[in-house]
Amino acid sequence: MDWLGPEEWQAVALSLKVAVWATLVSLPLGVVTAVALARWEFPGKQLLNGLVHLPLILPPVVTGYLLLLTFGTRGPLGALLEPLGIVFAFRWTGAALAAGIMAFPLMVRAIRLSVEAVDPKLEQAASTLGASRLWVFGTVTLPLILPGVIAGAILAFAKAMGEFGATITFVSNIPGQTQTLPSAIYAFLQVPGGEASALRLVAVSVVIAMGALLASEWLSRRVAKRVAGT
Amino acid sequence: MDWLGPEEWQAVALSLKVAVWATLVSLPLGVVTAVALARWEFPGKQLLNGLVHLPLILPPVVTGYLLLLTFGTRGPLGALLEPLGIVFAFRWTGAALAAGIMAFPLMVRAIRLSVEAVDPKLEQAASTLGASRLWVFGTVTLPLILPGVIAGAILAFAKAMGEFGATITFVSNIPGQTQTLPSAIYAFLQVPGGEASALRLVAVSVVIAMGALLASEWLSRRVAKRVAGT
Amino acid sequence: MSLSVDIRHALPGLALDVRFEAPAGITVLFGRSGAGKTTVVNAVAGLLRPDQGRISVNGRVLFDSGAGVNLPPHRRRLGYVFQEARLFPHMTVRRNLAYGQRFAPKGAGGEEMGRVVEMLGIGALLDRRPGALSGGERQRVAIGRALLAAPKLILADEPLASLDEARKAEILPYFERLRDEVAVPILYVSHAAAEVARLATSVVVLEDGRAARQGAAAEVLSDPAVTPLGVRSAGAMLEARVVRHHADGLSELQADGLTLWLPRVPQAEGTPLRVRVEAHDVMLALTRPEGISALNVLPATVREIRMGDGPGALVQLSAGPNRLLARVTRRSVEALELRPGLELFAVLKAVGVAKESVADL
Amino acid sequence: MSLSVDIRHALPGLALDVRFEAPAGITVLFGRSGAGKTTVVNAVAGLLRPDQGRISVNGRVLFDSGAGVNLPPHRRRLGYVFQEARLFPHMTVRRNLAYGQRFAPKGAGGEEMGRVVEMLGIGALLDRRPGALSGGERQRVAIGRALLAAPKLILADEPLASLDEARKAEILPYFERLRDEVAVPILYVSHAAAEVARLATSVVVLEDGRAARQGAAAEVLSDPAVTPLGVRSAGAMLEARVVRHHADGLSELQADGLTLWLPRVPQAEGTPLRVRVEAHDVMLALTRPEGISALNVLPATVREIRMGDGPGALVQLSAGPNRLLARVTRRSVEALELRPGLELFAVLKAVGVAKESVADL
Amino acid sequence: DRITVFAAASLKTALDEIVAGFEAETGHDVALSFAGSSALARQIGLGAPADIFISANTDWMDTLAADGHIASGTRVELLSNRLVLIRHWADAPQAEAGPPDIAGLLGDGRLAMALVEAVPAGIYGKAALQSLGQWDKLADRVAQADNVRAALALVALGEAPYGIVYATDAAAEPDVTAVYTFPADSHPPITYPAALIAGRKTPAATAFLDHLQTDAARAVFRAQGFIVPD
Ligand SMILES: Nc1ncnc2c1ncn2[C@@H]1O[C@H](COP(=O)(O)OP(=O)(O)OP(=O)(O)O)[C@@H](O)[C@H]1O
Ligand SMILES: Nc1ncnc2c1ncn2[C@@H]1O[C@H](COP(=O)(O)OP(=O)(O)OP(=O)(O)O)[C@@H](O)[C@H]1O
Ligand SMILES: [Mg+2]
Ligand SMILES: [Mg+2]
Repeated sequence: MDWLGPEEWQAVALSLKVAVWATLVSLPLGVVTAVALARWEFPGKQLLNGLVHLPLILPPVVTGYLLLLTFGTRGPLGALLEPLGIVFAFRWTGAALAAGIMAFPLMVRAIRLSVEAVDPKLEQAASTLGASRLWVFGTVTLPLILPGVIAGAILAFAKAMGEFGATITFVSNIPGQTQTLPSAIYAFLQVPGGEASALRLVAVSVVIAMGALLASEWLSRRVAKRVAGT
Repeated sequence: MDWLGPEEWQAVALSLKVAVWATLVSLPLGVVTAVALARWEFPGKQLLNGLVHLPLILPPVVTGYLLLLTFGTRGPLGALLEPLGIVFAFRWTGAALAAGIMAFPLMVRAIRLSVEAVDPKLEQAASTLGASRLWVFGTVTLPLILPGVIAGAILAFAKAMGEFGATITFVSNIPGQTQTLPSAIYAFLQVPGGEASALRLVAVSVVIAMGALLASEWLSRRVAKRVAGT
Repeated sequence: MSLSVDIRHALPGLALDVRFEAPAGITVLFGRSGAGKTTVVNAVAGLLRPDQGRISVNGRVLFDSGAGVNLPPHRRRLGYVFQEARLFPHMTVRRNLAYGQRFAPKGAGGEEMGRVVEMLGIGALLDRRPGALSGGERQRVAIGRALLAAPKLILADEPLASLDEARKAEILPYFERLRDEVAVPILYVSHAAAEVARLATSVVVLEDGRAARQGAAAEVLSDPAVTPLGVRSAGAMLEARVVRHHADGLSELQADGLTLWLPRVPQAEGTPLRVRVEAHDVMLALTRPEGISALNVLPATVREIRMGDGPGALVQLSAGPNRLLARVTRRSVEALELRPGLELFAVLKAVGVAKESVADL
Repeated sequence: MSLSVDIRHALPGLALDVRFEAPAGITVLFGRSGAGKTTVVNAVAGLLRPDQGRISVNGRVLFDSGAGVNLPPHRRRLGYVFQEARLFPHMTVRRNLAYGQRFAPKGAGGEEMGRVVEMLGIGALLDRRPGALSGGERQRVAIGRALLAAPKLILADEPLASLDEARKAEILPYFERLRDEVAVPILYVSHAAAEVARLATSVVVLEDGRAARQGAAAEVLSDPAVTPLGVRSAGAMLEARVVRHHADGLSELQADGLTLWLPRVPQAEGTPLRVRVEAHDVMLALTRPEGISALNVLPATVREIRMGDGPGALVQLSAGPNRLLARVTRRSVEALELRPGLELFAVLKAVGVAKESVADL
Repeated sequence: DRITVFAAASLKTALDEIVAGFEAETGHDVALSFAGSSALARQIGLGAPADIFISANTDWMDTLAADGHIASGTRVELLSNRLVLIRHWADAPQAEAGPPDIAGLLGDGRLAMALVEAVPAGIYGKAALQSLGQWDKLADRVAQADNVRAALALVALGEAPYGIVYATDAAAEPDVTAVYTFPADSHPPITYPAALIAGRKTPAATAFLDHLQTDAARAVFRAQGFIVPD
C-alpha cells in the first residue's frame, strides 16, 4: 500500500515487534507475579503489589524518566546489563521494556483474577494423585487460567501498541529504531495540518489491535468451551 | 501541610474528585458491559468489544482529540448535551469523562473475567427458586463477581488518577477547573527547575493510589473470604 | 394435580425420548447411572430446553415446542434439590434457606423455616457458609432451600444419597407429608429401594433415555417381571388401618380381615396406611407354625408361581383381597409342592417390616 | 500393612480427636453426617494439617506434629476418591483417568486402564469432558482415576453413594479384590449397611469427631450394643466354607458343624468365606418347624437377651462355636419365655442372605 | 475579572511570577493553562474559553489567525530564544570557537533533540544543522524526544553526550553546559507570539497582554533566559 510512506511502514513493523515482544516476554513473569499475589503469602507482598501497579499510577513521562535513570547506560541496571550485551537505551528493546512495564499491571490484574477463580479443590485433587506443585500448576492451574492469561496478554498487547509517553521518554524517537506508531502519530499531531496523516496511522494501529482482539476472543472462547466441558 | 501550594492542593482535590467520579459513574456501565460481553449474544458484540478497547489502543492524545471533536462545545454530542446543562468541554466533568473513558477497558476486562468465572449452575439454582434474571444478577452474580468489580474499580481509579494525555488534550490544564495532578506534574516538568515540585506531586499521587490499592486489597480479601465460605 | 412430560432431546451421549404422566403424589424416576434421569428433571425445571415436546403441571403448560411456550425457570414455581447441592457460597446457611421465600407469592403457604430447620437438623449451621459444611450437611441445606420456596412442583435428584440411615429416617416422613398433606407433585430420583418403596406413588423406569416402564408404585414394584431394583427389592403393598397401639410397643393393624403386628407405627389409631412387605421377608408354611417368634401368620392362597433363572422363585399369594409376594427357593417350591390354589400360611416377623416401609396412605 | 491415625484438630463446628489403628484391608469409617469422616480422610490425605498428632501407613510416617513431619499430599502415594468427584474439567475422561499414572513410579504395578474402564462401564465416555457426564458417571471416573494412580493407600469417601444397585454390584468386587489381592490399605467412608458388611475388615465409628468404637468388622457389627447403622442393620458374621454347588442353584456351606443353604455363591467349592446374617432375618422357633419354605433351621442356644427401648429385643445365640443375632419383639421374648441357656432353633431363609452379604474371607 | 491564558508549557515559571504581580496590581484573576502549543491551539480552534494565547512557535498562531480565531491587530511577538548545543557537564567543558563538528564529537553517542519534524525546538534545530551543512551526517544519529525538556534530560543524565535545546533550558540545568550557540540566522526566528482570542477582547485581557510587555514583565522573562525584543 502506498498510502503509507516507508518510514511509516517501519513504524508499523517496529510497533508490532515491540508489542509482541513486550507481551511475550512479560507473560511468564506476569503469570508468576499474579500467582504469587493471588496465592502465596510472603513478606513484602503488598510492596510488590504496589510496585506492579506503579506504572498505572505514575504519569508515563515519570515512568519513562525512572526507566532512563535505571536502565540507561549510566543507570545501575543499565550499566550492569551492558557487559552482557543487553542494552535498552535508544534501542527497540528499550521500547519493548517500556511498553512491557506499562502493560504489566493490566496483565497481572487479569491473570490474578483468573487464578483467584480457580477452585483449590481441583489442585488438591491433582496433588493427591502425585503431582508436585509445579506439575499441578502446569496441568491444572495453568489450563484453567488460560482465558485470563489470554485476556491479560491481549490487554498488554493493546496497551503496548498504544504506549507513548514512557517509551518516547525512555528511548526517544529514532526512525527505524525506536519510532513506534504512537510516536509517529504524536509527531503528526504537533504540526498544523498533520491530522490527516495521524489519522491514517491511527487507522493502522486500530486495525492491528482489533485483529489481535478478535483473535484473542476466538481463542478465549475455544478455551472456555473446553473448560466448560462439552 | 504547607509543602504544597494552594494551587497544588487544588490539583490534588480535583484529581481525587475526577478519579472518584470517573470510577463511580463508569462502574455500573462497566458491569453491564462486562456482563453483556461475557454472557449475552447480540449483533455488534464484537464491535462493542472493540470500541471498549479503543482507548487502550489509541495514543491518549488521539483519544483526547477525538473527545474534543465529539464532546467539545462545537462537537455533535457536545452541542446536543449543552441545552441539557451537561457540558464537558474545559470542565472537571470533561476530565472525569476522559479519565473514565481511558479507564473503561481496564475496568470492563477485570469484571468480565469475574463474570466468566461464575458457575452458571448457581445462577440456574437461583432461577429455579423463583428469582428473575435481574434478581439472580443482584443476589448471586454480583456478589460473586465482587472481587472482580473491586479489582476493576481500583484499576480504573488508579488509571484515572494517572491519566494525562487524553485529559490535557480534551479539557486543557486550567488550574482549579481542569488541572489534575498529572497535568500539574507535566507543567512542572516543562520548565527548568520544576523537577522538585513535580516529584512532590508524584509522591502525593503515589500515596493516594497506593492507599486506594491497599484498601481495595483488604476489601477484596474480605469479600473473597466470604465467598470461599468460612 | 399431575405432571405430564413428553419430550425428545438429542445429547451427544443420549437420545432422550420420554413420555409419562405422573399423577398426584411422588413420582419416582429411576434407572441406571446415565439413563437420563437428571436430564429429564432439568427439562422439567426449564434448565434444558428439549428439542421437542410438551411439559405441563396440573394443566399449566411449562413447555410446548409446538406452541412456542417455554416458561423460564423462575416462573415455574419449582423447588429443585440438585444432585450436587449448588448452595450459594457467599450466603450463610440461613440466607440460602430463605432465598426462595422472597419470591413466593404472599400467602403461598410455604413451609415454616423453623420446622424445616429442625427436621433437617441444621439448626447449629445457620450462621455458617456452605464452604464450612460437610457433604451431608450441604445436601440437607439444599433440601431445605427447595422446600422453603413454597414450590408448586418439587424436583429432587437423589436428595438423600449422601445421608446416613438415621438422617434419612428423619427426612423421609417430611416428603411423605408433602405428598399427602400439601399435595405438591414431586418428581423424585432415587436408587434406594427402601426410599422408593416408601415414597413412590408412581414409578417411571428410565432405560437409555426411554421410559421403559411406568405405573402406580404398588403395581410396578409388585410385578415380579419388573423388580427394577433387583430381585431383592420385590415386594407387595398392603393397605391397612391402625387398630390399636399396644403397651409393649407393638401396633395392631387390620388389612381387610388380616391382623398385622408391627413395631409401633407413628400414625394415630384409625389412620389408614400402607405397608410394604418385601418378598424375601415372607416365609411360607403348610401348617400354622407354633412356638415361633414371628407374630404374623397370615392364611393365604397361592395365586401364581414364577420361577426365576436362578435358584429362586416368586410366589404371589392372595390373603383375602390383598396380594403378597414371597421369595423362596425352587427347592422349597418342590419340597412343599406349591401350586396355584394351595392354601397355606405366610409368616412374617413384626420386625421384618422396616420403619421406612410403613407410610401414610 | 496398616494405617495408624492419632489426630486432634479444632474446627469451628467440630473438635476432632480421633485415634485408631486400621489393620490391613478395608477400614470403614462411619458415623452420621457431620461426624468428621471427611475431615479425618483429608487429614490422612495431607489436605488438612491437624493441630496435633501422628499418621503413618505401614510404618511410613506421613505426619507427625511432634517430629515436624508433614509429607505433602503428592508424596503420600494416595488414591483419593473425593465425596464430590473433583474431576479436572478441562481434560477428557481419558486424561483424567491417566492423570495419576504419570506420577506412579515405574513398575509400581498399578491397575490397567482397560480393565478399570471396563469394570466401571465408562468405555463410551473416554473422549468426553466431565461437564458432559451424569453424576454417577462422574463418580465412576473419579474412582477410576484414584485406582489408576497405583496408590499405596486408597481413600474413598462415599464412592458409591450416587450409583445404582446394579452398578454398585459391579464395582464392589473390585474393592474386595484390592483388599484381598493387592493388599492396599483402604480407608472407606460409607453409610450403606450392605456395603460396610461386605467390605469392611475393620470398622471405626465416628461420633462428633471422636472414634466412639472400633474393631474388627465381625466384632463391631455383631455387637448388639453398637448397631451403629441403626438397629435394622444389626447382624452377625459366620465364617463358613463352600461344600458343594447344587444343581438347583443352591450352594451348601459348612460353618463349624452347621449346614447353611444359600443361593449360589460365586466362590469355588472348598473356599472359605464369610456370611453376614442380619438379625432381623432370623426367626426363632421352640420346636423344629416342619413344612416351611425356610431351608436353614439351625439348633442354637440363647446366650444373651438385650431388651431395646422400643418393642424389640436382640437375642444373641450360639450355634456351635458361631454367634448369631436375632431381632424379635419383646412380646415374642415373653411368649416364648426366652432366657439364656434355652435351646431352640434359628430359622433363616436361604434368600434372606443378600448377595452383598457373602464375601471372600 | 477573570482572564484565562493558554500558554506554551515552557513559559510556566516566568508567567507564574508575572501573573502574581499582575493580580496584586490590578485585582484581576488570571488562570494559566499550560500545555503543548498544538493542543492549546486545537482547543482554541474548538471553542476553548481562552482569552489570550501564547504560543511557542509561529505556525500554530498563524493557523489560528488564518481560521479567524485571533482578534486582529492584537498579535505581538512577545519573546524569542536562542538555540544552543549542550553537552553533559561531567565531561570537561570546552568552549568552541566556530561551529563544531558535531558528528565527530558524538563518537558513537546520540544527539538529543526534540522531534525534528514536529516540535519547534526540533524543527529549528534541524534547520540550523542543515544551514551548517551537518544535518545529513547527523540525521540518523538524532534521538528525538517528544519535547525539548525530555531532550535536555537525556543529556543531563548522560544518555546522550550532546543535545540541542533552548538557551533558557540549558541555563537552568546544572548538569549540562552550553558549548555552542547557533547563530540566530541559521534557523527561522524563534519567537513566542501572543494574541487575544477573537471575541474575547475584554479590557482585562487587553490589560494583561499589555502587562506582558511592561518592563517588569520583561525583566522576569529575561531572568529566565528569554530574549525580549525591544
Ligand atoms: N472449614 C470448616 N469450618 C468449620 N467447620 C467445618 C469446616 N469443615 C467441616 N466443618 C464441620 O466439621 C464437621 C465434620 O465435617 P465432615 O465433612 O468431616 O463431616 P462428614 O462426617 O464427612 O459428614 P458427611 O457424611 O455429611 O459428609 C461438620 O459439622 C462440618 O460442619
Ligand atoms: N452436556 C452433555 N453433553 C453430552 N452428553 C451429556 C450431557 N449431559 C449429559 N449427558 C449424557 O446423557 C446421559 C444422561 O445423563 P443424566 O445426567 O441425565 O444421567 P442420570 O440418569 O441422571 O445419571 P446419574 O444417576 O449417574 O446421575 C449420560 O450418559 C451423560 O453422559
Ligand atoms: Mg443424575
Ligand atoms: Mg463427608
